Order: sequence, then structure tokens, then C-alpha cells
Amino acid sequence: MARVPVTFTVNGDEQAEFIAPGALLADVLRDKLGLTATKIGCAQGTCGACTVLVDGELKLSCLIPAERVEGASIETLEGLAKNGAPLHPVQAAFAENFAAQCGFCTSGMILAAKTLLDRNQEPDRAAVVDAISGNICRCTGYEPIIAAILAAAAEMRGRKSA
Amino acid sequence: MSKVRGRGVAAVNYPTGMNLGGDPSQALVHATTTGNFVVSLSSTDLGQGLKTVMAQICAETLGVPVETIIIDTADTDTGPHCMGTFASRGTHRVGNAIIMAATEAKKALMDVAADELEVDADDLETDGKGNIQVKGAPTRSMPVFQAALAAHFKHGKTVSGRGIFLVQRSYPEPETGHMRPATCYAHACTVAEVEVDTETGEVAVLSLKSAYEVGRALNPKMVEQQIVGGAWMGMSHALYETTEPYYPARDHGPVDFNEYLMPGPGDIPEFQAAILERPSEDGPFGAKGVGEMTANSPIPAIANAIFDAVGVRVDSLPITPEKVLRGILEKGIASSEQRK
Amino acid sequence: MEHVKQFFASERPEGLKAVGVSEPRSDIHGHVSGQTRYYADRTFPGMLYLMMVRSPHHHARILSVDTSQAEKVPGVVRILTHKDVPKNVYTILCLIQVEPDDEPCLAADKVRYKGEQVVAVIADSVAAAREAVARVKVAYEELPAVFDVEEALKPGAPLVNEFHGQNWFVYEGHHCRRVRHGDIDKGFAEADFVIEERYQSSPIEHAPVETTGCIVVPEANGRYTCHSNTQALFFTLDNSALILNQPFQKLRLVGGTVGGGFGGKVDVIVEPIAFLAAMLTGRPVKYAFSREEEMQVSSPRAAERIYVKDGVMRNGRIVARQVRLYVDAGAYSRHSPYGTTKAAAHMPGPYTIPNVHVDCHCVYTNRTPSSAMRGFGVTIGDFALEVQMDKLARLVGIDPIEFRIRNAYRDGDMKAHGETTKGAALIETIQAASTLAGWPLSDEARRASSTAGVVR
Amino acid sequence: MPLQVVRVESVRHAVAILAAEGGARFLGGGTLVMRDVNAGDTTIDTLVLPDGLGLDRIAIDGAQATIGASVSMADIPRHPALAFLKPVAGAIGGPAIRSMATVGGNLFAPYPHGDFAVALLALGAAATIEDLDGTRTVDLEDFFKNRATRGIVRDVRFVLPPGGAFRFVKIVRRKPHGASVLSIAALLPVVAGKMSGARIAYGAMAATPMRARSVEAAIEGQPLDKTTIAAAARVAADGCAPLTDPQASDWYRLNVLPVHLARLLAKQP
Repeated sequence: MARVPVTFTVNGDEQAEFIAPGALLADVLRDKLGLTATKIGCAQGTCGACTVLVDGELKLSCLIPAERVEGASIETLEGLAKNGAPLHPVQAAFAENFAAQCGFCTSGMILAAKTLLDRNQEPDRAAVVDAISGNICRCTGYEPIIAAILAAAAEMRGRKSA
Repeated sequence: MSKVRGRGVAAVNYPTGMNLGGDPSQALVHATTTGNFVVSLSSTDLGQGLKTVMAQICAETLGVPVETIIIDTADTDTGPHCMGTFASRGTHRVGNAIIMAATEAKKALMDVAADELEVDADDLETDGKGNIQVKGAPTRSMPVFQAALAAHFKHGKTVSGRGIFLVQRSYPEPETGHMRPATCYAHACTVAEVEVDTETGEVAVLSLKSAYEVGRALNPKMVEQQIVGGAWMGMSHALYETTEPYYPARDHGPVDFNEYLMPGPGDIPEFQAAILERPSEDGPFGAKGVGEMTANSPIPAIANAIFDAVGVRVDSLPITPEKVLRGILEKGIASSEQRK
Repeated sequence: MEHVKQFFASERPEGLKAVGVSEPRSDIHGHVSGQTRYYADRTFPGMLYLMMVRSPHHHARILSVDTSQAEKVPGVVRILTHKDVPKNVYTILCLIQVEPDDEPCLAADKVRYKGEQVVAVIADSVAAAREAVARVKVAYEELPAVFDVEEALKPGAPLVNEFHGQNWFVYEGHHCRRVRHGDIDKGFAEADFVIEERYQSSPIEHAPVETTGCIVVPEANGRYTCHSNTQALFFTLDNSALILNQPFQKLRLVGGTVGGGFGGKVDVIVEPIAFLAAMLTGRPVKYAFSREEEMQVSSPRAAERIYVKDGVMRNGRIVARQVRLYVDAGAYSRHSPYGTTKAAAHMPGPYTIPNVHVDCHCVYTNRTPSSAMRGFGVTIGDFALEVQMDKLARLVGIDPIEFRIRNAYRDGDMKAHGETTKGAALIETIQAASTLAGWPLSDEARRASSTAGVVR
Repeated sequence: MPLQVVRVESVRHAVAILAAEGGARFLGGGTLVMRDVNAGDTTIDTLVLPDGLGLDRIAIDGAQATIGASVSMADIPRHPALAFLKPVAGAIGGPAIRSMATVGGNLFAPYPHGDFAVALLALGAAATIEDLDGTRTVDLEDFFKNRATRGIVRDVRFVLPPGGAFRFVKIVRRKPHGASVLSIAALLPVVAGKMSGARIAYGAMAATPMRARSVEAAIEGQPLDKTTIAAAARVAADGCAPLTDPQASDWYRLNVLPVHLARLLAKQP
């Protein structure tokens, strides 16, 4: 079958792949690059499990043909604590607050939360709720996730002022 | 705008396990030569945290640190039989199998340690920190590591154990239905507070305050995970969810998470919970299965709270705004009228 | 979360070290770093994708199946029909001697619900599989369908499932699972009030964020490894071997890390057909439900219809409870015959009632087969019972919490299914909840105990 | 069969491809077309990318606003002149959807979606459409009478409303964001204490976004007081033909529309 070349940056590393035309970014990340933190829960844009950052904006990688992000900079959950680096405060807060059960939504949740906190250092509950409103969790009842994000925000403010 | 509040209660119990099919699970425990313990299972972790709690049960039984337990599960080539993860059976059935296996392994460990320390095995205990010591004389001790090493290289003995927990199948008596459907029962009671919009039938759940009797909370934070997630699912069942919104008509079945309705992060009520423990006779350290039960009491509690608020009984799930509104209109409650 | 220590303190041994402690979840670092591996986080060279041609009808006779156009789609490797499945008709609970086998892996002569599996397409890409699915031609003759449980039980209703021969599961010669305790007629005759109410639920989807799926990989030693998110590995292995008519040792199930289950992954649907596809193609095969399939084709929690008739005394004692419960099993048994018995066992709820009469029906209709879900056999029953308790409390003018405590089961009480109550803790749980919620209790209710008998 | 993804030099080029290839689709954010592709719509064989065509610009010229079709819902509230549309753009979905979903795509969103289009309808917007015949301007009300175009929406244009004159509400089951039970957008300019040039639009009250002409007539020239609002509520459902879907039945939508309309009109700006 025909293959087309794509080049983009993922978590700071340049990647060049030959892919099937129309292949989804989510599939390329997972199957070609082995970056399986990005999950596919619906392929409809309704669950948020495939959330990644494209040039700093949250996007759903199941709705993006990989050819569309030619030259772009992609961030996935694997990029948050790369090569054994310490966990990002949002990751640490999810762990401390028991904010995951099955873990399948966690990648999208953490990226959504991290993006919020990058832009808003003092989010109130409503801002946190909005930030994760596109991410479905079936296990936790959301409350521990909201608590974890608020805790991460406080932690990040603390680090900044320290 | 006319919003009315109401409060409702519901109390339930929940059976642990699937006695009606016969309910066995097995576990194998063996020590590595360096004093770690591998628990071999074929049980599945769905997200409820089985791997964590099974390690805690094994550590408690052996009296060793939990971090020295390795859970190796879910490969039918290496793990002994498990019926599966369902019916709130995992903690209870698999936990009991691990206790049995770990008890046998511990005995083998203690026998080796007894030889090494030149005491009677009955006089030895583990200290929970990785040592075996003489009861009442903790200075006479040896690390578990040394005992495991000696077992293999010096004594030629395995430090291992086999465990099974079988609940014999109960066959219901066809005429009377006499049977033994479960080994033990957990309990829950929820008080729900809701606010009903009398003009639109929309229901907001303000709080779910619940007590749960769980036998023994083996990992309290993980019990809390089940409680909060379960209460949310109960609320979801009560007010939102179905694959057939106009049942028994088959039309308009949802196919995605926009159409399949569940509460979002903006619908979360205040959750409060209290834990009670009445250990079950046959549970691992008294634990009962609670994963399923946590979703059950909120559903009728919310239904009863809606009645308390607006005097409308919706006896079919889910209790949609439409059903509530139809009930209100049928009762002729004027939109501006204040009942309370 | 508050730990209430005042109750049952003498029954709790002290000195536990590793349990009773909120250890961090051993999987949490994997979850937050994205390193937890689920079944689909594996790729295998040459992996094929299986997609299903499904019934567009609720009930229809299959007149013909034409796969010729689909076979021509580039990338299509194999197409399977019922003829390819060694033992096509099975029932999951045959492993615990539930009979009869009533469900085809791939529909043969009839389809009995919309979405039923008819033809499996195996291709080297998802796109090719989709294209081929669209090109499979199945001719149907539509049949009358039945969707209401009570309609299905009436004479002359369309017969859903010929393997049963009637639209209900037979329990040792009975048309329903029965529980009989005391004398129900006497109970109603004694009662000051008798009410009968009807409760109904609709099917509910487990909706785990990870859909049901598996990958089967042929191994060099002639065995087949199935990476699956099933909740029950051996159930899946054993059923698959029976369906495929293969020795058990040829199959291996690997799993254990699942993106949410809630009972939705205990059916054995994707694995047998994926095993077969891998055997016939010699290549790894993935079969995963799409979200739409998960929502509409995978088993939901059954819809239930429940009639509860109660006799109650002015003083708040319930003296008779009659329950007629209908489980909408959909077209096939799956786990429903079991859940229906579990529902019967649960009646009349955690209350001591001297006269109980329960009939629980497992009914076949032309909808998606239902199966296990969190609270299987109990959740909807609890909804009915606990709304009923609220109605009864109001009927006799007693506070609903007091009313429950008055009727709550206590140690030593006889249950309707013939067991003596032990380990009861309903009263204390209610007391703790009322404290938490600031719901005032009378002294009598506050003093009540599961361990102190009462004169009824 | 195998999808091809095409980058084009110009809108004209894209229009030509769409006209020539029955299986070609012009991508907006991907939330509609890519979903169809993933759901197995095998009629789609070519995806034409909108990127680099300059359709992602917002231009404000005095009171005239021009929003390019590729402008995303996340872009809208970032522009100071469009901040009044934040409640609309913010209600389209979660952050990831908002950074993908486009203004142009929203015009094609199937029932019950398309809440941004509802707002545009209330603002009296027109769409600039380019097809083989050239470029034309279509009033959105006319656009919704027949959305089947092989052309491409380049932008939407409208006159910025006076401060405080625009109101919006979207009723959802799942909070904070879900599909519409219904949505209402209202342009309520006040001249000398009375409604002047009011426009009301509904989402999910018909197969496509619609104007509420009876309501507009009921409030035009009136002060927005209790009497006027009651009169508006009485005619709220005129001309509505909502559908039944998993969010709500047609009955429910018709019954609560007057309530939500009255609440929106009574809301203090």
C-alpha cells in the first residue's frame, strides 16, 4: 500500500515516518512511535482519552490525520516526565489523591489539567471542571480528579513563590 | 424560577460472591531466594486495585513489608485458576486463597528459620519489617532474606504455599428457593438531598451522605475510591443512563458519550461517607466485597428525595427531567407555587 | 471519609500492620506516566483487523449471504461465516451447567437482535475491513419482533429463541425462579394496608472508557495467545476452546490490566472469533468493539420490570411481600439466568418479613442480550424495594429511617431463602448515615441493634 | 478506499476538488468529518485541509465583524471584540473540542449541535460562500434552508451588537458541557427603554437552527418587562418542530422552551 512521509516533533524529538494516507495521529503515535499513553476510547471525539497537545493547543488525536500536523510540535503524556525525570506536579497530585482507578482516561485528564495550569495559576473549581469537561471518567466520580488538580495548582504556586 | 429541595433515604445490603455457580479461586505464593514473595494469580484488575490489596493481604499474612510482595497475575499459563473479577468476589475469594497460600509458605519459612536460630518454629514470629524473631526476645532474629536464602541453598526446601478458596455451589431448591446465595453481606445507607426545578423537571443532586459497612477496610483510600465512584454511578443510573432512552421502544439509542448521558464534572454533589466495620466470619481479615454495592443506595435515595421535594413518584429509571416534569404537570403544581 | 469505630469494636481484632493502611496503589505510577500497558498497547507485525457485519434488523430470517464483492477488496484476507465456526452455538454459562446452548457466534439462519454478528471480515487494515463490511450482502426476511417482557410471555408472542422453545428460561421445570417463605395469602389477609406498585428500568451500558477487545497471536509452538481485557480469563479460555473444538492447552489468555469493566467484559464474544481468525489466517488478529458497538451491541445491564405488593401493619411492621420480577434478557441467555436467580435470592431486601412470595422471570426479547453489570441482579431490585419502603413509611406515617430500622434484619432472623441471618449491620449503617446527614432519630431507633434480638 | 489527504493552494483549488470528487470533504476542525471517517463512512476518499488558506482570521472593521471559517471556538473569546461570545464558544465542548471545532464547521453540525450557529443567526450573520460560480453572501437563515453546498464557507459576517444586548443560554443534561436540549440566543437592543431590532434564535427546536419570529414580534417595540416576557413565552414555541433524541423528546423541548426563554429574557444583563 502507498505510504506518505510525515515529519513532526513529539515531546521534543523529531520524528519522521512513512504512514498510510489518512492515518490518524493517535494511531501513528501509538503504533508507529510506541507512545501508548495516548488512548483511543471512542474515535468519535467524545471521550477525551486521545487528548494531546499540538503546538500548545489541546487536540483530540483520533480526529486528526497525521499528515495535518506535518511540521508541528506534539506533546503527549510521555513528555511530562521524560527519561526518568521527576513527575510533573499534576502527575504527582493524581497519584497522591488516588485520582485514577483503571487509568484509561488518566493521560487525557492530566494533559487537560496541565494545560489549564500552564495558563491559569489560580483556577477555581469551575475552571477545573471546565478543563476536564471533555474527558470521560467512568471510575472515579470526578471528585478525586478535581481535588488532585486543585492540589497541583496549590503545589505549583507554592514552588513558584518559594 | 422555582426550585424546591427534598431529602430521601435508602438502605441496602449486598451479597459477596457467586455461590450459585460455585466460586473457587486459587493463589500460589513462593519466596524468591532473596526473600521477596511472588503471588501467582490469574485474577484481573479492572481498575478497582486488586493488585494493591492482594499484596497487602499477602504481606499481612506473612508479616513482611508490602513492598517485598510481587503480584504476578492474569496469565493462564502461570496463574492458577480464578473464576474472574465480578460479583464483588475478588478481594474476598482471591484474598482468602492468598491467606491460605501465604500461611503455608510462612510455615516453610519459619521451619527454616527455626533450624537456623535453633528454636522451635512455634516460638518465632515475623516483625512486619523483614525479620524473623523469637517471640519475646526480638534480639534473637534473622532477616527473611537470610531465611529464604538458606531454604534454597542450604536446606533444599521451597518456601512456598498453595491456596484455594472454594465456596461450594448452592443449588436453589426449586419449589421454595431455599439457597445459600452469598457468604456474607455488606451494607449501605444513603441520604440524598436534591433540588428540583419545578418548571423544567431538572434535578440537581446537592449531596450524597452515606454510611457503608464493609467488613474491614483493607485499604481505606481505595475503599473511598469505590465509594465516591460508586455513588457517582448510582446518581448516574438514577437520573441519566440508558442505552434505550424510550424503552421499550428501541429507537434513539445513544452511540457516543454525547448521547449516552452520565453526570459530568459539573454535576458532582457533595460526597460524604462513613465507614463501619463488622468483620465477616469468612472474609480476609473480615473484608466483604463492596465494589458493586456502592452504586445501589444512591438510586432509590435520589428517587425518594425527588418525591420529598415535589411529591412526584417516578418509578422508572432513569428519572429524566421529562418524567419529573410530566409528573409535576399531572399533579397540577403551579410553577410559582412554593410547597415548602 | 470518616471511620466509625463505635460499632462492633469487640469483633475487630487489633494489631494488623499491612492491611487497614492506605497503601498507594501499586499501579498508580504507571497510570500517571502512561506506562500502564493495556491489551491494545501492543503491536504485532502483520496484525490483521477483524470487523463485523451486523444485523440491521431486530428479528429476521437470513435468506442469503454474499461475500463475493467483499472478498475482492484489496487487503481482505479472510471472511468468516457461521460455517467456519466448529461449535457455533454456545452459552457462556455452560461451564456451570446452564443449558441450553442458545447463541450462535455468527448468526446462521436467523438474527434475533439488531447488531447481531453475522459475518466477520478480516483485513490488513481497518480501512479495508470497513470497505469489505460495506460490501457484504445479506438478504433478510423480517420477522415480527417482541420488545416487552410481559408481551413476550403471552401466548402467540413471536418466538425469540428456538433453542429455548419459549420466551422464558426454565428453572427446574418452573417458568421462573421462585422463593416461598411463610404464607403470603395469610400475610395479606392480616395486613392493615396492602399496596402494589410497578417499577421499571431501562438497559444501562457499562461504558468503560476502554472498549471490549482482544488480540490473538499465533505462537511458534502451535499455540495461540490472546491478549484480552476480559474480566475472567479462564471463563474466556474454556468457552473459546469449546467453541473452537480445540484442546484447552492450545489456548492461552493474558490480561489483567483493564480499562474499566463494571461487568461489561465478562461475556465471551470477541475472543472466540478472534482465535478462529488467527487460526485460519496464521496471523495476529485484533477484534475490538467500536464505541458504537460497545454502546449498542455489547450486553447492557438488563431492563427490569418489578411488581412489589406489600402488606403492612399500622405499627410499621411489614407482614407480607410479593415480588414479580421480569429480567429482559434480550435475545440470548448470557449471564441472565444467573442474575435472575440472584435477584430472587436478594428479595425481600435486608428486612425480616414473615411471608414472602417471589417469582423472578428471565424473559427473552428481540433486543441486545443483557448480561452482568455492577450490582448484577440487585441494583434495580434495590431501587424498587427502597422506593417501596419510602411509600410504605409514608402510608403508615412513620419516619422512613425509623421504618427501615423497625423492619431491618437482625442476627438470628430467618431469611426468605432459608438462611439464618448472621453478620447483620443494616441498623448500625442506617444509624451512622442518619448521624452524618443530621437526620434526627428517636431513642428507640438509636438504641436498636443488629445483634440484640427483638420481639416481632 | 485509502484516504488521501490534500493540501491546497487556495480556496478556489479546494472548491475545484470538491466539485470534481464526490468523495472529497473539506475539513474544518475534524470533529464532524473525521468522526464520519472513523465511523466507517466509506464514501469519503479525500480530505481537503483548510490549513494555510487564511481562513483563520478575525477582522473587526468598526462595528463589522468578519470571522474566518477556520477560526476555532477557542480563538473566539481570545479576541477582545468577540468576548461577548465566550458563553457560546465556551459551551461547544471541552477545551480540546473548542480548539478544534470551527466557526465554519458549526454551521454544518448535525442536530442537536450547532449552538454557535444559533448565536450567529441571532446576530443576523451572513456567510460568505465560494463555489465554482464565484463568491456570494448568503444570509444564515437562507443558508439553513439548504445546507447541501459543494462550495466552501469562507467566513461569517455580522454587525457587533451594542454592549449588553446579546444573551445566550444552552440547556444541557451533562454539565458543564453536553449536547443541546435546546439553546437560545437573543439580540436585545434597547432604544429609549424599548426593544428595537430584537432577534431571537433557537437551537435544537427544529432540524436546523431557527429564528423565533413570533417572539421577536411579541417583544419588538415593547419594554422588556414581565408583561412582554409573558407574551413572548406564550408564543415561544411557534413554528418549532424539535426532534426526539437521546437528550430529550420533542415534547420536553416544546414544554420547557417557554420557561427557558422567559428566564433568558428576564435575566439581568
